[in-house]
Amino acid sequence: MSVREEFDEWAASGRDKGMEERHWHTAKHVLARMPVEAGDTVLDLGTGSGYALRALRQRDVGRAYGLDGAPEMARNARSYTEDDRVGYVVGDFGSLPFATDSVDHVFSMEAFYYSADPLETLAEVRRVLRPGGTFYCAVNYYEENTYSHAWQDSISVEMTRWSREDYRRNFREAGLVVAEQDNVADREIEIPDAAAFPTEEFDTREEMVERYRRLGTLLTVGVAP
Amino acid sequence: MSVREEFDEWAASGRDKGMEERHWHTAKHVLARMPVEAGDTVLDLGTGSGYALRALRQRDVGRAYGLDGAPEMARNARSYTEDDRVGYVVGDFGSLPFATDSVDHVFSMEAFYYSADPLETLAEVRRVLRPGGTFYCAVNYYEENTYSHAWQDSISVEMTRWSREDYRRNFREAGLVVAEQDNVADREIEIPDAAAFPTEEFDTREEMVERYRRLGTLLTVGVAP
Amino acid sequence: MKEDLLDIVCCPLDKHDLELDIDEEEDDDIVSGTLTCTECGEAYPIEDGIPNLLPPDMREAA
Amino acid sequence: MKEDLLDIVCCPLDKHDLELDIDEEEDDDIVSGTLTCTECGEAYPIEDGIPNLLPPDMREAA
Ligand SMILES: Nc1ncnc2c1ncn2[C@@H]1O[C@H](CSCC[C@H](N)C(=O)O)[C@@H](O)[C@H]1O
Ligand SMILES: Nc1ncnc2c1ncn2[C@@H]1O[C@H](CSCC[C@H](N)C(=O)O)[C@@H](O)[C@H]1O
Repeated sequence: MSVREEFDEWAASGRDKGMEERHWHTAKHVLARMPVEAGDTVLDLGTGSGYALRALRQRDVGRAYGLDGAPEMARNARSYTEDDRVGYVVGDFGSLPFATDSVDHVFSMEAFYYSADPLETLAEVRRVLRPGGTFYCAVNYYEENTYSHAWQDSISVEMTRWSREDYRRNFREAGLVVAEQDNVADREIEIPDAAAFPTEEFDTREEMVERYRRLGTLLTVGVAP
Repeated sequence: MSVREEFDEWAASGRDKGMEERHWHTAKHVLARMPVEAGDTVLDLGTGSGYALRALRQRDVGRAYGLDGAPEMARNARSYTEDDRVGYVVGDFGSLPFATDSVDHVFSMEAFYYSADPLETLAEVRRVLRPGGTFYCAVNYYEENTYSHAWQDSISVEMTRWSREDYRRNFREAGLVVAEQDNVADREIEIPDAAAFPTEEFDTREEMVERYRRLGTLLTVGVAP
Repeated sequence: MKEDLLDIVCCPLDKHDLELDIDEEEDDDIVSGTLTCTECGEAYPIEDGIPNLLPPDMREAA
Repeated sequence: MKEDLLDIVCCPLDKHDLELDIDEEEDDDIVSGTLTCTECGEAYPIEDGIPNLLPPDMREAA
């Protein structure tokens, strides 16, 4: 199944909003760190419901664009805002339809690893970023988060599972300076008492604590020099 | 009183260790974000007890140097480690005794604002950093943290109180790309029940929560392009 | 889409500028139309206010 | 201080290389000695294993 088929279905069944709610726990901390200034142009790769753009607009960025490979996702996202400075585009991570040196900051949450060729996508991000621009790349699916490894079984699009070190190395190979890497904790998800375990996902309470409070979302920040 | 006189006294009275304990609450999160690699050379400006270098060495950096203007601070810091790859130097923020392009990452916690000329210090940091190097600058004394404003009254060295925006602008003016800015929460300091307020420092419990959990430590990350 | 999107979008294939043909406009919003690459001539549809800038082979594959 | 510190330190005034004279060494540690700027000739003391690279006016001011 293609990205389009898989994620159009998600959008149609309302999973875009479900993701927003879950991802916001850590995405809001990631967004807060971005050094955006009034008037900046920002791009959200794999925008889903588009919540990141709505949040960044509250910090007065000039223009906020969301790209998504699934037309239904983009359509939903568009319907969630009346803001003139927010726009949506259907496109693919493999060949970004944005001009060279045209964007101040790129954000991406839980989307980068769906790219058919993540190295090519990094090169594309590098290309569209202005000198001094940043790429805030946040993922929950990564090598050290062993709890995420099974996700591939339930999704038809092939996912790339890099380690923390892979992210640093590949960013650098694409010409991005690695400015930061961090595990951003999800402190909001409710973790039930030990008596509730095992659950479907976790054998013990400790595992769930590790998954959310310690591993959380892996953030890698690249800078275009 | 000079930096040397003021802080030699702090060192002699054991305040270096007291600061380490307090600052560690947020400094450890700041250090965790630094994208250091095995073999890197790191520099700690205003090293105090030198705890940051000992922490970075556990992540296998190649060489870790601490600079401090107070000889007693450097002497104490030196006595806390036997590590061959850690070294201390007495020097001033105004004229760093390090070669151009010689350092991979610079860290500084609760020290930068003591510089007699912070813009000159930023230019010096920019000079010593290798291309792609980062400056992790963490401060508790800053404009938005109104609870810190009174500190100047109890210290003889003149302190610079910049806002979040001042940090971003001045970093950029010095030729550093701003990759990140964040308020790093202190989640460890114990906040007593409402009944314990007013205290000497805080009128209400809400104020103390704001000071530590929300404002915390201001981190600005610069990258040498 | 707003017209100022043109400042930043380009052809996904060769990264050249796009030319806008408007079919339907509502207030300042372009609801439907076509973006055409000034270099390779590839045409990209705008539908329901959203330009589809997928590479042509992916657009048709779905 | 370790001798390899010389790779990275310089004169705080003119940023030129420093030359090392050792007075006392313990294992591989230089306990006391002098670092002298190869350009301006300014001398910086090493005491208790720590080089004092404050600009001379600040060193003496204390
Ligand atoms: N190759 C590709 N090109 C463009 N978008 C893609 C893509 N692969 C996946 N996506 C999009 O990436 C999104 C991943 S889901 C994450 C959505 C949102 N960022 C959030 O945090 O909730 C989906 O909307 C999917 O359609
Ligand atoms: N102009 C200057 N040059 C060099 N060091 C300075 C300085 N002004 C202040 N310092 C040093 O900066 C330190 C500030 S206290 C902070 C110490 C340590 N980083 C910690 O987090 O606990 C003191 O050790 C003081 O001697």
